[in-house]
Amino acid sequence: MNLPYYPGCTLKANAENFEDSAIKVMEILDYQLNEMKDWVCCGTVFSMTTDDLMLQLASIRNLLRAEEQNLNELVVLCSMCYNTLQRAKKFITEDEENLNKVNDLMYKENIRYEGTVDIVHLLTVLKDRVTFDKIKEKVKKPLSSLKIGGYYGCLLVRPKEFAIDDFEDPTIIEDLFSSLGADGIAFPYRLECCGAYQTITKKDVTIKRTYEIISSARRAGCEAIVTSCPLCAFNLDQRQKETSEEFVEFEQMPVFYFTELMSVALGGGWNKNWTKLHYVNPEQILKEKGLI
Amino acid sequence: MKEYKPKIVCFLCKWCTSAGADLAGTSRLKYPASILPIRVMCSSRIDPMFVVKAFLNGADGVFIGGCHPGDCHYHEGNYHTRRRFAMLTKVFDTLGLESKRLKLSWISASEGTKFAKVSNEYTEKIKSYGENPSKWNVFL
Amino acid sequence: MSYEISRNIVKNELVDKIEELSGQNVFDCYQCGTCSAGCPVVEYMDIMPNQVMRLAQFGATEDLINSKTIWICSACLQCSTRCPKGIEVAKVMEALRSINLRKRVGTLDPNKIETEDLQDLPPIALVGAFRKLTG
Amino acid sequence: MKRIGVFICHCGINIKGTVEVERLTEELAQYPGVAYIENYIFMCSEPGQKLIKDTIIEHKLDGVVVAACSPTLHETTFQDALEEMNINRHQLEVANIREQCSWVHDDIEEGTRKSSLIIKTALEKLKLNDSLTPISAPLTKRVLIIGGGIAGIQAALDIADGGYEVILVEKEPSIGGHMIQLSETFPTLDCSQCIMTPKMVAINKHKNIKLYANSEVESIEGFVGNFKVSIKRKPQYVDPDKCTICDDCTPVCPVVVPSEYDEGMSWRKAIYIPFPQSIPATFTIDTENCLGFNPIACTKCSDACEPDAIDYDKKPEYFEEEIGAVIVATGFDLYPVENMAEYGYGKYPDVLDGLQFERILSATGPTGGEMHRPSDGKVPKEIVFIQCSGSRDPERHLPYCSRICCMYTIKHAKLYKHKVHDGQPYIFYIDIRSGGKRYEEFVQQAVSEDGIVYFRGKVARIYKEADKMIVHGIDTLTSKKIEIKADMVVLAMAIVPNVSAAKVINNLKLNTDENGFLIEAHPKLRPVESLQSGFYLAGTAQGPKDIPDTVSQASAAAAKVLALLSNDEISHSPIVAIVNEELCSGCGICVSTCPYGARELDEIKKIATVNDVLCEGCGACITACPSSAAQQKNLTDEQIVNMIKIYSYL
Ligand SMILES: Cc1cc2nc3c(=O)[nH]c(=O)nc-3n(C[C@H](O)[C@H](O)[C@H](O)COP(=O)(O)OP(=O)(O)OC[C@H]3O[C@@H](n4cnc5c(N)ncnc54)[C@H](O)[C@@H]3O)c2cc1C
Ligand SMILES: Cc1cc2nc3c(=O)[nH]c(=O)nc-3n(C[C@H](O)[C@H](O)[C@H](O)COP(=O)(O)OP(=O)(O)OC[C@H]3O[C@@H](n4cnc5c(N)ncnc54)[C@H](O)[C@@H]3O)c2cc1C
Ligand code: SF4
Ligand code: SF4
Ligand code: SF4
Ligand code: SF4
Ligand code: SF4
Ligand code: SF4
Ligand code: SF4
Ligand code: SF4
Repeated sequence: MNLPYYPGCTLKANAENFEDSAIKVMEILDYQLNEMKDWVCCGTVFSMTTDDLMLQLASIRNLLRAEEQNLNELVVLCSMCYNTLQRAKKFITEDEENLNKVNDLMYKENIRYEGTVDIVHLLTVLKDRVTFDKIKEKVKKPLSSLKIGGYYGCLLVRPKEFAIDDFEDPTIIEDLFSSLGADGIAFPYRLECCGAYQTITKKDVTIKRTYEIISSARRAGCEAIVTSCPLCAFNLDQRQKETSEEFVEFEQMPVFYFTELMSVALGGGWNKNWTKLHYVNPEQILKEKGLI
Repeated sequence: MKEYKPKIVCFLCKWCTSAGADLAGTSRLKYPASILPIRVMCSSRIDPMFVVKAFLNGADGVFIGGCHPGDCHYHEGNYHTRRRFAMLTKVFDTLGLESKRLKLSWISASEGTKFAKVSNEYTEKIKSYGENPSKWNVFL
Repeated sequence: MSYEISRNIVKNELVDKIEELSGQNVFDCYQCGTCSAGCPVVEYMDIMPNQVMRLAQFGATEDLINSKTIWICSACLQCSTRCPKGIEVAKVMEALRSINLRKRVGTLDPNKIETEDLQDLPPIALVGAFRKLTG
Repeated sequence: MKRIGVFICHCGINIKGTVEVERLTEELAQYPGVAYIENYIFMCSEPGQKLIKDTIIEHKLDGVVVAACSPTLHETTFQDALEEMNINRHQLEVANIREQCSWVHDDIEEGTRKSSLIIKTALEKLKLNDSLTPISAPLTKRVLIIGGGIAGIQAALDIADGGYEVILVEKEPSIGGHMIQLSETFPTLDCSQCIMTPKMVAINKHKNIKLYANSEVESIEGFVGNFKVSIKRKPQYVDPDKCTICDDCTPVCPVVVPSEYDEGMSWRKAIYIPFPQSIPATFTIDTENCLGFNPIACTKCSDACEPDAIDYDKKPEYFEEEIGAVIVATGFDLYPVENMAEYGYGKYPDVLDGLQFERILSATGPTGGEMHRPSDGKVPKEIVFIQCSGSRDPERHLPYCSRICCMYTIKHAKLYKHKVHDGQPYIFYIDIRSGGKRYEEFVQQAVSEDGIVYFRGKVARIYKEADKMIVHGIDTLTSKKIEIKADMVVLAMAIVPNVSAAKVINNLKLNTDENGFLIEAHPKLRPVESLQSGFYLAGTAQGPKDIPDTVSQASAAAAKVLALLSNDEISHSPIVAIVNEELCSGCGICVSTCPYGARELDEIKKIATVNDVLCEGCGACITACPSSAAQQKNLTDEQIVNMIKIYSYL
């Protein structure tokens, strides 16, 4: 089955492992992720002021392209793209005035945007269409005895109208990992912000966040963290370097994209190239558990 | 130019909608003075003939307010109203009257805000239709 | 020093601007503090999210525009999600940033980004920070 | 033609602010039928009424229009004034120019014009009003009370002491409501059971009180003074006359169920008595859990029962009672902790609601009054109370203040401190509402004597880590983010109307507000009556309140009922349907339309008749009649059409 797919910038740069593993996993599950044509950056962060129409144009341009290509949905991997595209879509479709303004601004594009494209996160596809039962059947190497903490961060659950699951107590990642044979642990800080883009100007803030989030996972018994956002992955993984310098007692923990571990479980294996995109060695725990 | 101010005859049942309208007042909510109330015991007292009379005499809209289905003070009066209203809408079109100028709404005694909201919205709607044309061409 | 107040200060233009840009009514806030209690970065802030709302209620806009808080907020929406009055505090933060940014006042100096970071940083971090923190 | 006097009220500036009363007076003086017109500052005041009365004589009026507030407020006041002057009370019409005019419009021009129209419709109606005399009907001097909490109990005792018979219906196997679950009660810390059980016993003993426990009201038919109520008594399977309360049955019963009385924190058997002081004092089998039903798999209790009190074949019993008035006292429930996402959706065993904590505090509770937490029995040393849980949160929960939780929370903290001397209670609050008599003193004393720490601010989230609840709160007074590793958390959950009462209230067509609480006839001046005649309200079914307020309201409702029953007969509104015998074709449509069975076909004359006493005056039959033979007294088609004409021609 074909799924139109929007990658976003980061999956083509620091998060190739995310895209690569996702495509592989979906193939195993008999789905083909077809990259849409002519996509541009999603705009990354949603602008929240009432008059910031111009700043939503990047996101909207993607929706428009998708409409041009007669796609009725876009599957998204990166939580940030998911969030921004959803909110931008609402911003214009909810308010006719905004919609008209956008169409005026984009008159060169020769198409009127109608707001028909649905934005879907890959996790939702896995849960609702592929179904976790089906995934369970396809498991080749159960992740038994691996204790996984699903990290949702902000963008999968807030604002609540776009939450992919309960916004205070989601279990979709835990459920997915249970179906892969792992022990999915709902650790307390799984919805707490990692500091996001503040990692650039306020490194100290993100280091402390990383410390608190990983420690919370550690206390809850997690051995690894999974995420679906390259920025969360950066803060929670790469920033562990500085975190270890700052907090002597800090114990590092590997951070995966959920699709990487799915690949291992579903027989897609581990790709050596993925390793170098991680800071905390991801292979060690997999070896320990006899998964690679 | 003088702003067009429609005349809207409103039949309000004593137990729910009229009490709701009183609550809108007690809460000092605002709505246009086009809303002209007639209090009846129950919405089922409203004879379709009254509505037709109102239009032929020049009303621009007729609003009927009753208790929510299941909440009628007289148990089932508003079910009669609902049926009659549906019938009325049909008859209106055959008579050449504009059924879009009719409004039926269930508003309880606690829904002062809803009363004000419906009054505002309905007046705006009637304004957008302009004056009731049937008062110029009496045909019955 | 006491803060002298009058009706011109309470109803100042900047408050209007904040309300307009954020789409929020600052007088909806009843100071329950839920926003601050759940904010992940409140410990770095000079005024807490609930105080942002409070200061806006009596027009202390200088304090708001010059606060560190608005630059520390990471737009995580935790405050907006939990506010019992449905106030989107994150939008108020964004409005305050916006007012500064439109005057070209920002807090991100691209020259100060560590080169080591520049190689590793995902594009979304850079673009995100530029958009939230520069004019 | 009638000589009508028109009196326009200023209501201070409430009307005058938007309506030019002087201009209106001048304009309407010209209107046909107006014999006299006047305006005055407060029509409902003594001088206002005197003005009407004097004018009636001076100008020989035979009809009066008062243009003032909603007729629900003062219609009877003015009708009485007319009657004093020997004018029939139906020669009065009230034009509502306040609630439905001056208060909802700002524009003086429009307000004045609309007032003029409203007054004219009242004039047109009045012109065709007949003088009517109230229909009198017999009055049944018995009262039904629904709900046996403290509200229902107090009202029952007051009325029974007044010499009238009371039918008390309680859905649970025992009366007592929530008050019997409480430990000690603010502000004096009386033991709840100690002050409650004597009243419960009094109910049982009173010769004027008939108690239907484990029963529900199925329907109420009729009208004030003459209701018929059907009551269903669910089978208890234990004959109360035979049961000796020996308690030989429970030890043998193999089924354990969470106890309702202990809010799920202890266990009871499928055959049980809710609590030792239950009234009526008898055991009940809970069919949902008992194994003895269908197919018969267990008869252990019956085998153990010496007096042979158990009968599995008992069927529900149905009763009919005639009554004259009803008091609704169905009480409250707590908003479920399961609704609180931020506090763990009720999944953490040591996050409790207020009633569960009352049971832990209570000497008759699951821990015998000792402070142990449910998960592991540990004595909690760090305890957090969170006020306004679910209340004052229009966005996610309920918009209103639950009014009693500030007080019971400080009580909880104090009682806790008395049990755990080295423990520390913390309370998160937004405001402290302690407006009752000696309430503020109670709060301040607890804070200073027991060292209870209040944090001003709400808790955003509770995380569970190991056996601790990590509470993330704030103190907005000091700008400190607070984190407490608590052993136990008590949520002061919002008060909501009793869930199982909704069905009954709906059947009775009583008005409720958007939150499900019963609406009183007037929030200040008729707080214990329903708008529906014959129905009275008491206790938390009408809104959150504590015991002193509940008891005051219950006694007030009882007083109202006693006043009603002191009449010899009841007068019924004469605004009823009539039949024009000339026009009636005997089609019978009206008979099937009438919801009250007030219409009958006279088989001999082949025309329809109306039973005045049963007719409630809804008017449904009038609209239904194809021959225009049916009319409503003082609200005839002609009157309504004349009113329509006023509004339509402008
Ligand atoms: C945790 C907590 C602590 C409190 N502490 C104090 C305190 O210290 N001091 C104080 O003054 N107040 C206190 N209160 C308040 C007090 O409990 C209430 O004011 C009081 O119980 C209200 O009594 P009620 O009769 O209105 O309602 P309830 O006690 O709820 O009684 C209602 C009765 O009606 C019955 N019923 C419901 N529906 C039906 C039906 N359809 N048919 C028949 N019967 C029905 C119910 O079973 C129940 O028996 C506290 C409340 C809570 C929650
Ligand atoms: C500024 C203010 C604003 C208020 N606003 C509101 C409001 O908006 N809503 C609201 O619900 N409540 C309001 N209230 C409260 C309201 O006024 C009271 O609840 C109410 O008036 C109390 O009535 P009462 O009969 O108990 O006392 P009172 O009104 O004081 O009446 C007592 C009467 O007894 C008479 N009297 C006293 N001693 C004797 C004696 N020895 N012999 C004979 N007669 C005697 C007095 O002369 C007086 O007429 C307000 C109160 C105040 C002060
Ligand atoms: S949560 Fe909302 S109401 Fe509470 S202090 Fe913050 S903004 Fe104000
Ligand atoms: S959006 Fe900003 S202010 Fe609100 S909780 Fe997140 S970081 Fe704090
Ligand atoms: S009669 Fe009604 S309108 Fe007039 S003063 Fe009294 S309350 Fe006010
Ligand atoms: S054994 Fe029989 S008599 Fe004794 S308590 Fe049980 S039911 Fe009553
Ligand atoms: S018959 Fe029912 S109540 Fe009696 S012992 Fe058996 S399970 Fe218990
Ligand atoms: S009584 Fe106190 S705790 Fe309860 S809702 Fe009101 S303010 Fe909150
Ligand atoms: S008005 Fe007619 S339908 Fe209504 S109660 Fe009376 S007789 Fe019955
Ligand atoms: S509906 Fe009218 S005509 Fe028919 S029986 Fe009744 S009163 Fe007579």
